[in-house]
Amino acid sequence: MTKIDSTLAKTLLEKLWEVRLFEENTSRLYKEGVLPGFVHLSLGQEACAVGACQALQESDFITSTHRGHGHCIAKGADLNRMMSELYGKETGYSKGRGGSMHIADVNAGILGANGIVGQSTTLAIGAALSFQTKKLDNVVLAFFGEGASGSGAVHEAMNIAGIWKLPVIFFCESNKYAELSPFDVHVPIKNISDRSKGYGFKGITIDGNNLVDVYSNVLEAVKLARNGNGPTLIEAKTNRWHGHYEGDPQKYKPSSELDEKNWDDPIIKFQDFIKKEKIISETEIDKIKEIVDKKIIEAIKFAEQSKNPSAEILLEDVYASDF
Amino acid sequence: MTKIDSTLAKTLLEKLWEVRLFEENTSRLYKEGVLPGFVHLSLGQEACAVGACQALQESDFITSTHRGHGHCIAKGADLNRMMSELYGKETGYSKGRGGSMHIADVNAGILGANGIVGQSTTLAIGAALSFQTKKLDNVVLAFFGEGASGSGAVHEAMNIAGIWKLPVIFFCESNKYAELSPFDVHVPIKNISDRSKGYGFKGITIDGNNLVDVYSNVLEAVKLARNGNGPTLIEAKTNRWHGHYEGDPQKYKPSSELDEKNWDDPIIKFQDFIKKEKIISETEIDKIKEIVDKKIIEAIKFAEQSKNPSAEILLEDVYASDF
Amino acid sequence: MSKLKYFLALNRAIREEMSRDENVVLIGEDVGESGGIFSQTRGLYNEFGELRVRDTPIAEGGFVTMAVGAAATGLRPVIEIGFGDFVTACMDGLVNQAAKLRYMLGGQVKVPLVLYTFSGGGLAAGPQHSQCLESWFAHIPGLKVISPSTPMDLLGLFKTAIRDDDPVICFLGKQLVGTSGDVPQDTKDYLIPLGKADVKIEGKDITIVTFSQMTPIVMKVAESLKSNNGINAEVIDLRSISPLDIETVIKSVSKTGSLCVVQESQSPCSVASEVISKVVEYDSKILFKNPLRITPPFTPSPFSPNLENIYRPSQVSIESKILKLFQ
Amino acid sequence: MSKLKYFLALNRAIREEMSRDENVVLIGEDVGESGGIFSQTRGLYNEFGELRVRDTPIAEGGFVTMAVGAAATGLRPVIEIGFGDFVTACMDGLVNQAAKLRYMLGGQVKVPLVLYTFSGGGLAAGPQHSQCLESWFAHIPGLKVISPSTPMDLLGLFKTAIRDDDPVICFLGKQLVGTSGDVPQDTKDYLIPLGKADVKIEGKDITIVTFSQMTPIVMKVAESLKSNNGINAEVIDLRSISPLDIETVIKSVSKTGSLCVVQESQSPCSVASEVISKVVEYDSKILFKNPLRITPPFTPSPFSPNLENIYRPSQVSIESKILKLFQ
Ligand SMILES: Cc1ncc(C[n+]2csc(CCOP(=O)(O)OP(=O)(O)O)c2C)c(N)n1
Ligand SMILES: Cc1ncc(C[n+]2csc(CCOP(=O)(O)OP(=O)(O)O)c2C)c(N)n1
Ligand SMILES: [Mg+2]
Ligand SMILES: [Mg+2]
Repeated sequence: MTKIDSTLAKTLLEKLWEVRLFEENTSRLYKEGVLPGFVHLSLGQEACAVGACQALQESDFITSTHRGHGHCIAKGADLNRMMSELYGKETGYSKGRGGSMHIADVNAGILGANGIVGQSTTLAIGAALSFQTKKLDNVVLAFFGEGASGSGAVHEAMNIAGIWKLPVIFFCESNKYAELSPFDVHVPIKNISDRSKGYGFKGITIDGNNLVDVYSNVLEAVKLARNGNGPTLIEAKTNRWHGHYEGDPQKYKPSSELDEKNWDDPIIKFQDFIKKEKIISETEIDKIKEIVDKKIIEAIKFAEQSKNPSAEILLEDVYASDF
Repeated sequence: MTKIDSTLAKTLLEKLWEVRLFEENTSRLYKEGVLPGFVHLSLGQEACAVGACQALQESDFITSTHRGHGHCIAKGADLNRMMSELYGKETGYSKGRGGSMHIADVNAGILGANGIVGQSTTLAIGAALSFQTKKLDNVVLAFFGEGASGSGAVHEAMNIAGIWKLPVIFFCESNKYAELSPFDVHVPIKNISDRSKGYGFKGITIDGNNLVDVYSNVLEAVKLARNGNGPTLIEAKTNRWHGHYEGDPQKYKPSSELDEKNWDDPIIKFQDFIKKEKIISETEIDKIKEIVDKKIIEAIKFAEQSKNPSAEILLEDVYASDF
Repeated sequence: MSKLKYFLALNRAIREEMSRDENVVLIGEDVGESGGIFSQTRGLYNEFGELRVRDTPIAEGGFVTMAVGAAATGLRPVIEIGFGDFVTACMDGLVNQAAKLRYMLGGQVKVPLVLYTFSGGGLAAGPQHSQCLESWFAHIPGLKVISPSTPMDLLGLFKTAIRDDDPVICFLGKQLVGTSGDVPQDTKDYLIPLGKADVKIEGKDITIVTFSQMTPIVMKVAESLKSNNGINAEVIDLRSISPLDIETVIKSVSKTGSLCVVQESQSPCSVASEVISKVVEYDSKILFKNPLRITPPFTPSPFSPNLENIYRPSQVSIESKILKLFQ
Repeated sequence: MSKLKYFLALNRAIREEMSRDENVVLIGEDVGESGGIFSQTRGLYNEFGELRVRDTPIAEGGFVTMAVGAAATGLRPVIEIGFGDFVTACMDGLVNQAAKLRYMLGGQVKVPLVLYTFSGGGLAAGPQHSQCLESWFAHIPGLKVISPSTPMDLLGLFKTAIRDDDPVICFLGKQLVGTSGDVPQDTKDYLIPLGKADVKIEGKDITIVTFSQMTPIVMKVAESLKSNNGINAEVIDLRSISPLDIETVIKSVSKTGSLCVVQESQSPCSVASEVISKVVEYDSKILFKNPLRITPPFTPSPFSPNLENIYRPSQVSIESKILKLFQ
């Protein structure tokens, strides 16, 4: 098992809380009518985002989905610019043109969240193609959902990646629902990871709520990919605590799943592990949350004080060269 | 092993020769400049078409591909109307509007050849959906190639069919090439049939040049599907003797594959089997070929004597109702 | 007459036609037990059962072509694609299969299917969830395209579409989902023929052609032009995009001498281009002013509400552009 | 000047740009060792190796979106889609990804890719292998669309497209593949800017706008009109569809007073609709005759050569339609 030292544990815990508190505040702000559009939150899935991204280097890339806040935070996106984008402000990552579903920070290796289900995997193999062609040893990790696994895009991406041994990790957050429908509407087998054999690479199903499991399995996949041994498919079983979008009445969930008491909390799980292994102290643990709390408040303030995008921003960046 | 009696053996052999001689004559006519457009021949793959279709009932359906002549003949299409369509004549199945890639005979259970790689499988699950919804016990068999297996359409079709247990057989003619490129450009594993596990149904790889193997395996798959037990994926390893299209210089094939002496002939194989098992006599075997020969000559004559489509035919059938 | 919401008109149209004809089936993501993301399909699963109301996996390409195969073998599928932007995933099924199968197979099959999708902006849904792509389909022979703006039109056109033997694509307005309107008391056989435009307001000074979510906005423009500027605009809601009722437009322009097309879609190679072309091909002399297209600027649809408000034609922007024509 | 075939102009453009810039890669079905179905990519695999010239599986959707991801991370992919009809399989990659990525991500990336495909009829290839779908892409902000008719234009435009930082879609004419034409001796930096139409023949009586495979046919029409009927047609080859050089068209129509657009694509919501709309929006008074579109009838493209010959605009059919304008 991968060794988690105190520095790493602190980083991981901080990231977990960043995701958690960012999402909780987003939920609140949305309910208050402050945030426009649609938002899809990753509450309950924090260990996937944080564990997977921690196994990457800064120069590695991720691609993300409509449910991308956690991925972006974990890969190093700036909370201020993220929150500002949710507000639709000019200081946001997309200058307010993209919103929650399109947050990207290419310098941090985030090729962007994407609103079209499945395309995170095809964009990812594109970045992996760049790395392989340029003989760089970077890797790409594509987040996608179990719902996405039914799309042709995901199949085509995995098949191409398998044939060309592209340096890519297919990371499936298997969170029991796609929009309003459960796993078995989308997938006729128990574990999606079984499909990797059909593409000639390794597949594994793990507990996506166990940060250490996620981290160590992705580390291994990254090693394979970085060494030219091609892709891995990792299916992380996890839970989407909130609705598909904020405001979703979630009538399709059994009441037991709606009861917070039954939630399998990845942060508590990780904190318990830290405590048991005595990696960092309880006061330190509490401090981390406090620090993150402040950062989020900071981010909200930043967003609120930012300007709405000006009319010129509407017309910019459609083309990179003359049109 | 499935029992082949003399009546069945005669039918099978007749069909084999129909496909073989139809294709050989098409090749000749194309070379002579008589036939317009593109034609893709199934020489070498006769056992797949004939074995698979023989396992179906008349009211069952098939869907086919750009390489569809064999499938259509085997499922009962009229040779005259087929040949006439290749000529682009008014008496052709498509009144000359479709050509080689679009032959259909819906009354004979042929939902059509199709020029878009992969779509034979999605159209097939549609017909299967009709049967399942109407509670009919018919089944559908989709022909497709190993090249097509890389397309998202095939994945989506298999996934949906697996989830809904649709009465469909996915029959992959794995003929070593897709256009100009070999198997491993398209598929990262040895046997495509391994993918069926990822969809929760059975898969098997068979010798596609052995008619009896094809017939008996499809029979079994048909039984499963007809009884509501869902799809089967059958990968039949076979060979495409000619080029991708007639006129293809086939520079990509090793010379050994171009040498007829090395061809694994499904008709000889079946005739040897018949002879060994003494199912029908050699004279009968020869007579069958003669009869088929005449039929093909008849078909060519029919096509040649048919009229070119009139200008009205250009404008017909775009819509079924007013526009 | 009674009042009905737009999304419930869709629901009623599907329900009535499913009751009438057991070959009508409903297929799409989350159209089943959950009742759809806008509640547009609620109740149908319980009423018609799991064989006729199918929740699909996320595989628009696959299930649309599946529906083509089903339509060619006796079903009459109604298919939902949640957002109009996702038609990019099922173009082959619509354009190379549904549109051509009958023609290509010598008339042996018909392809009676209806695909509906929610299209357009106004919800700050961003660049991949706000597009209007109906013009693509009007370019393709073999397809029919409708885009109703009221519950009544939706109900009448949709029922006709389900009974039609050809593939029909229906672009619904996202912003219209919750709007209310009159519908007949008994709608069982309430049908509006495809290909007939609706003159919403008569006028003699300018013809404004529009459809879908722009219709209610254009009607406000017309009212304001009348009361504030004494300009009498004739407002035509196309309702059908293909076939296109150009006769009604030409008749109107012959009277007004002036033509403006307002649409939420991009301008190049669009319905607006087509309407203008058809009019001037017929007779360019009937125009006394240059025709005018009012459409968004040539950019993707932005997320931020303040940008989206500039992007989309609004009552104010439409009015001021039309007033310029009269200066 | 020297002579070069159309498909070899493509080959040379790719070769020269791959030599110049190691980030240029070639991706598609059978573009590699086999050299392509029309020999259009022959030699490139041997010259640039398996990392830069990639045979893909049959997965247009997947590898086009892959190319978008690659373009956003530093490569400059050139992608082949064999037949123009198969773009139906990769619409999402082009329209929701390539066209919008830069805008959507706040300008953080550029998407320098070129997709080329062989489009149009004349080979009796049937309904799914003969379409012209360029109008769809001209409808989409973020994309550029070109359609060269000569080896020289192909060479110059394609090289510019590869160096361009935006996604460019190039519709090549299937019937033009084997045609020959002049190209400069040294083409290394021979570039033709996107968005500039080419006046092929000057004339004062009518402006005929066209592009791709229709260009050589329209030029014959113009010659015949001149020698047989004394009508001097000005022939404009658009070359670029988006951006569209409407200035050149307007200048010409201002002189001739008469406009005809000839295209192989379907008429509704098309390039022809757009050209006519733009001209009359600019000034409908410059037209002394009603404008005219010459396009195929509203049916799929039929297989049988005798039907295809009726379907496609031909020298004879174009001529007779234009002559009617002068009666
Ligand atoms: C091509 C496409 N089809 C449909 C949608 C609508 N949609 C958005 S999210 C979603 C469900 C995705 O489920 P999953 O992949 O499991 O991800 P999760 O939401 O659970 O994170 C759907 C159907 C879409 N965005 N893109
Ligand atoms: C969507 C699509 N992409 C590409 C093509 C061009 N094409 C026609 S046949 C073919 C190869 C098909 O290979 P396979 O599935 O193995 O069938 P085979 O030709 O061997 O019978 C290709 C790429 C097509 N018709 N449709
Ligand atoms: Mg999910
Ligand atoms: Mg093959």
